[in-house]
Amino acid sequence: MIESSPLPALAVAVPLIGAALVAALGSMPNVRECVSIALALATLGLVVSMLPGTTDGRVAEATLLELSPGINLALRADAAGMLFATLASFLWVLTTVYSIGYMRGLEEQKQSRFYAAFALSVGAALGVALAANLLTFVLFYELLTLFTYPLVIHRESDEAIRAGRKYLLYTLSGGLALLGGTVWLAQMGIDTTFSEGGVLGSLTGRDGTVWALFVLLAGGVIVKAAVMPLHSWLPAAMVAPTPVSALLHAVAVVKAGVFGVVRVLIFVFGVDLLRDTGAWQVLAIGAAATVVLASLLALRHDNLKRRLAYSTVSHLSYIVLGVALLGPLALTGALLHLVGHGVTKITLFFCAGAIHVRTHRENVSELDGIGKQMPVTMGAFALASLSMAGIPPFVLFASKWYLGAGAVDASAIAFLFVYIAGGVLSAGYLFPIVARAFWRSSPSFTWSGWHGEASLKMVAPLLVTGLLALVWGIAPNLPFSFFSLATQVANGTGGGA
Amino acid sequence: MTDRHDSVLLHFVVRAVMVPAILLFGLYVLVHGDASPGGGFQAGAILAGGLILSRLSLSGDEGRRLFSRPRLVMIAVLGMFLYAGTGVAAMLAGGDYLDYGVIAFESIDRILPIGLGRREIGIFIIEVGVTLAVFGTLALVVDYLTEPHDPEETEG
Amino acid sequence: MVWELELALYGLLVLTSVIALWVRDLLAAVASLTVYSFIAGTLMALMGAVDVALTEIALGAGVTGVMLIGGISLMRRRSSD
Amino acid sequence: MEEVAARFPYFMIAILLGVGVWGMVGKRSLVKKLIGLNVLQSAIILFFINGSIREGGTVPILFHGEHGNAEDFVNPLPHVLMLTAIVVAVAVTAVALAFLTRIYREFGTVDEAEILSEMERQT
Amino acid sequence: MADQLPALIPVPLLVLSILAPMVGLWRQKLAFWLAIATIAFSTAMSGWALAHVIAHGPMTYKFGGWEPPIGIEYVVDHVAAFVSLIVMAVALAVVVATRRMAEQEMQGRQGLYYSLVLLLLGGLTGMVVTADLFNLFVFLEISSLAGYALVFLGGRKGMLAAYRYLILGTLGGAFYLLGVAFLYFGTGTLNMADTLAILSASEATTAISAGAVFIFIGLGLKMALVPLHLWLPDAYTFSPSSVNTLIAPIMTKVGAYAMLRMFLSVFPDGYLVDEVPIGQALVVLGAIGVVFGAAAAFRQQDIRRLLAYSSVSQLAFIAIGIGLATPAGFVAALLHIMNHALMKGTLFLAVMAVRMQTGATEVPALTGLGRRLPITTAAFTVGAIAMVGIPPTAGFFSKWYLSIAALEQDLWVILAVVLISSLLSAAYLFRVLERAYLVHSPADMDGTNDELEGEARRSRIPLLSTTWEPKIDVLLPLVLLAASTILLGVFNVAVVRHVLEPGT
Amino acid sequence: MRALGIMLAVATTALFVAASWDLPDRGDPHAPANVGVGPEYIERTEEDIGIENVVSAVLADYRSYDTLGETFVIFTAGVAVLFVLIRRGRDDRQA
Repeated sequence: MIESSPLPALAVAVPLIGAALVAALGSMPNVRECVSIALALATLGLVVSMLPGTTDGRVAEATLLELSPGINLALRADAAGMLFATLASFLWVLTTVYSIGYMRGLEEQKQSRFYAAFALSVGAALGVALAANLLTFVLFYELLTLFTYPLVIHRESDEAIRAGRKYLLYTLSGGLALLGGTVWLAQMGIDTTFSEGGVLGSLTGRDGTVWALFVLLAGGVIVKAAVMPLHSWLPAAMVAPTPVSALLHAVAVVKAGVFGVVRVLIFVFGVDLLRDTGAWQVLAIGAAATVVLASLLALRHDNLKRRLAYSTVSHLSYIVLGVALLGPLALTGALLHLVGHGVTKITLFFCAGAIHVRTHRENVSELDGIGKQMPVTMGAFALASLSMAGIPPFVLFASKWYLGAGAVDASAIAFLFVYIAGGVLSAGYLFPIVARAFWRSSPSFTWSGWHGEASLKMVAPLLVTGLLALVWGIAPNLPFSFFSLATQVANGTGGGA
Repeated sequence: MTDRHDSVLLHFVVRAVMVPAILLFGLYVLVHGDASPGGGFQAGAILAGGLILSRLSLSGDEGRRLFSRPRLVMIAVLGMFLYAGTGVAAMLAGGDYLDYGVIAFESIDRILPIGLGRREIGIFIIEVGVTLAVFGTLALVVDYLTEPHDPEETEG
Repeated sequence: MVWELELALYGLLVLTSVIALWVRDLLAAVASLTVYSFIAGTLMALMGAVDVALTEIALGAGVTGVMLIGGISLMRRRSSD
Repeated sequence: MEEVAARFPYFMIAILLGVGVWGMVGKRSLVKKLIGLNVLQSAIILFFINGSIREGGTVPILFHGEHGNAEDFVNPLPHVLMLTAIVVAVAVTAVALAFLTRIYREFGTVDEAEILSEMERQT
Repeated sequence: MADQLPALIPVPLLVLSILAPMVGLWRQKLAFWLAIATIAFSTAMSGWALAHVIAHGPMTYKFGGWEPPIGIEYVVDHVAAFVSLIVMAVALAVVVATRRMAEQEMQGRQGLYYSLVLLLLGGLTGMVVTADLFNLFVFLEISSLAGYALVFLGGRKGMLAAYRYLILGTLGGAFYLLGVAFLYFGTGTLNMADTLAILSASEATTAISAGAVFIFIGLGLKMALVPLHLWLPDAYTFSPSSVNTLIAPIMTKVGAYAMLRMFLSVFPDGYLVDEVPIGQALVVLGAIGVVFGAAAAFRQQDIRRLLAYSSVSQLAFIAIGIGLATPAGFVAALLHIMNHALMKGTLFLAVMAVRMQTGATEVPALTGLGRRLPITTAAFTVGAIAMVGIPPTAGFFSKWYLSIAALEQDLWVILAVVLISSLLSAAYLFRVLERAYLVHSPADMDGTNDELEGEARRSRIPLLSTTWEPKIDVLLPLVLLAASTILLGVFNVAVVRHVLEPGT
Repeated sequence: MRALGIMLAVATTALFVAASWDLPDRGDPHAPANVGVGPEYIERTEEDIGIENVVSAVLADYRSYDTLGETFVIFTAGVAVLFVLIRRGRDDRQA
């Protein structure tokens, strides 16, 4: 049941408009940061206020204006969208608190631009989450690219500029491919309002057209989802400040890409159509290869943030693979993984940032014994590592369970082994860090002076997210009913399995 | 051009015969444009030609004083206004732009009874306007084009 | 109208136009262009367009010629091509 | 022969058009470009006037008070248009010459290639 | 007064242009106020005409009271009112904003300058509203002559650029006239509606098709369609700043509009595609031009030249829309005429403001601009983003409509061209933005950007350490133009539904 | 440049020859131009306007707006020439 409501529009508008306020308050850092937190909380409140309705099946929708004759700018709080929107707005609150500590700790330049772009990015991400049709989705998807660009190049070094160019090249190309597909659908007169069974039923039997559309649309979204070989912008973008990496990798950009895969595959093409044409297999194989290859690459990197970046590439493909399997179990797993990976990976990045602020170290090999210096931070890191490896009862165990079950369900046992291999490799590239931190002290190197924990503003968020990785593993419905939402989406769409 | 010695014959021929003849011809072309070939453009061009001829061939010509540059600008502007203004007058009189039929030209005919219709008077007025505009503009243009260049003066 | 005469005039037109573009002496070129315009005016008069002929001769040959001569009188007379 | 008699002006005009375009594009001297432009304009004017002819028609000037009979006169409309076109040609020539005067004062030449090399030298 | 509306758009501009030199003779500064009042009046009339047309349908106007085809007719339909409003509104903003720049550049000749500006605009609006093929030529020549003269005063290089512009522009005018000759000999009329009726009723002949080809070449030169664009980059780069800011957004658009008129109301439906392949030529040349212009823009160091090549690319978009010869294509072309006028107006105005404040025109000299002129740079950014076509700016929707129109005819190549050109535009515009926002001025560089710093030093333009935003008379039009690129993007459906669809 | 000029010249000539092949014969009384609006001017001038020279009648009345435009072309040229050639300082008064 769809009911008209201004809430979805407000949820997107508050951060977008608030960004101007943040930028205007540049001369008063304290007020600016209070406003940032207030914005984040207000947005979270708006999103959460729509949750009960969505779980009850009363979907709020806001139609704003016509973008093109017959196609509206419309926002809708359906289950899948709410899942992503809640995650994004919730993590935004934590990231904002963390950013304040981080940016002040490092005395970074141009902080107003940073907070403003941050707010804009979250607004665009919420737009992506709540978009009710493909054109609205494309609009926010492109805006997300644009708004995150200043964050990627925040350092303004040559390396950052090069990374920014690469980032723009990849994501704009993806956006354009998506636009190409959208235009085509609009020209054929197909209403692209997302619907649970897909909207391309009329194309059944026209395999060539479906394949071409699949290449354009899925190709467009998997760029942001960093499926190999379209992933290389993501490690490059690691030059950005750590809160940005946290946002990019856990919340906004890559999740928008993955979420786009859900939207395109399930809500545009529809399960039945993809199964008929077999287009899902290509994507599934590509994603499976990415899971393994990216994990192997992560093993080789000494730079902590790069290692995490490749880990992200790998885990995003878990989700893409889960969606591509087209079954309700796999889809539930994919959506849970989207949430679980968000909260887990953001913990890891928060930790990396905290370490950087306190010690200015970025390489894994330099972290011997740091666990004694920063026990809380490294404790959270350990929790998140356990979650990444899929150890029960952490959240990513639950999602992998469903993903694996989905693979079995789709009679594609090979992919089950991919998931298992991915888990083992995750353990392989994360556990050594934990081990170094706690059980090893470097003989050739002594810590000069007591570093201690980072400021409370940084430690509190990472502790919260680290613990959430555990809590959501046990009770995924607390407090945002993620599990209900995921199953609601899966049951609504994959029912034909 | 100031140091040129005018021959008496040239002086006489140009000033007493050619220039008046050309100017007269120009006026004839203008006035008889309704019945014979010619009209404003030709008349303006011929008049300008006469002026230019006298300027090119004679030094210290009074034509230069009579038709100084500001005056030529004035003449051109006056001609343009005569034409465009007739159109506006038609608009004010309630017709379409340049619709002479609606302007009450009868009063002109009463002062100067030559038995012309409204449209004929309108045509004549705009032909005069064209003549003035073309004459002023062309004379001015040629005047500027033939102006010798002082090397000391630098252009910005 | 005698078409042979017309043909001859057209021939002269082509000739003068080519000369105007060919000769390196700019004054000669301008003179040739003036002749060209004059012949064109004559042709127009032959075809019954006396108004146009008068204009072409007054403006096209006369004024243009005077302006061109005025303009090039300030320049080097020889053209490079 | 008849065919040629009826058609040859068009061929001649075609040649004149070609000469004009050649002058405008192919000549390096800016003055020659202007001359080419005038040739081109005159050729177009001649073309229009050629189209105004009517077999047995004469100059479109009536006798006083006569009702004009269309068969007796050539078509006056192209004449009117071409009066305008001639004026346009003269106007363009005037502006072009003003440009040339300034260009010559600035560069001391009106040859396109020389001006370009002069500009290269200066910068 | 409503029945006089069509004439009230161009005629005041022309009539008061006569007055401007005289006023300038008396008081230089008054010429500006005369010009601005006249332009504002014509803009208001265009707006009123558009409202009137939307409410009551197209208007016709008979000059001298003579019925067409005996007399000359003006027709103000949706499209004409729309384009004339765009032209006049952009011109109004630009003329206000360039006042002080013009004072500087046109010292001692402001009266003549504003007279030429009024003549230019009068010629352009006359071309827009006329329904007579020959009248179009006359107004084309008025606007062109004014344009040549305005371009000329941009210094040494501007002289040759203006002369070449004059030669090629006149060649274009001559070819158009030749085309009109063939049309007239084939139909016996000069009125557009009449021509359309006669051509619809009769068979196609070689003469008329050849006339169409001549008109195509002539107008192609005017709208700078590749490969007839040769005059454009120099004319835009080397003309005075106040002039290129004015002509870049509007002049070529009117050429494109005239081309569109041929498709809409001179030749019968499908004639220019089926009988003579002009539509196809426009599409092919447009596709080449889009890519060529963008690629050439990428290599430019001078920002005005960069924008000039980007104009070549964007005009090619309009050409594609026209060449598709379908209502959807026309809508896309017209929308892009509007959008491009606004975007280019914003960009050139921002560049002018930068030049006014810092003297910089080369890309390396723009280093650190975002800090020194934040509002100007922000406006430039908006224009650039619109040019790339990121939603919801206006530029995105032109691409959207054009792609849909192209796909209607299964022209996949065009879709690819549209998408690739977006990427190329992003490449050359973000190059500028990067420079403007990211790299600090050499004074506070910490040595991490040796390469960039050296480049900035090599461009001999002094980098001022303290510069500030231009005054409000420049900023306000700039911000308004930039805001309108976003607003008209968001509300494009209103434009399309009420103005463009009824008009095509 | 030179080769381009010759090529374009030949192309123009060829295009024009091809195009004019199809034109009505010169002076053909039934050609569209000779049955269209052209003759109408001759028929109407005496009644409408009452002057003898039909060309003048068309120029100054039926199509007077064209003629206005044409006068503006000349005017534009004049303004343009002044704009380009006026000297700063000496001729300041003239603009």
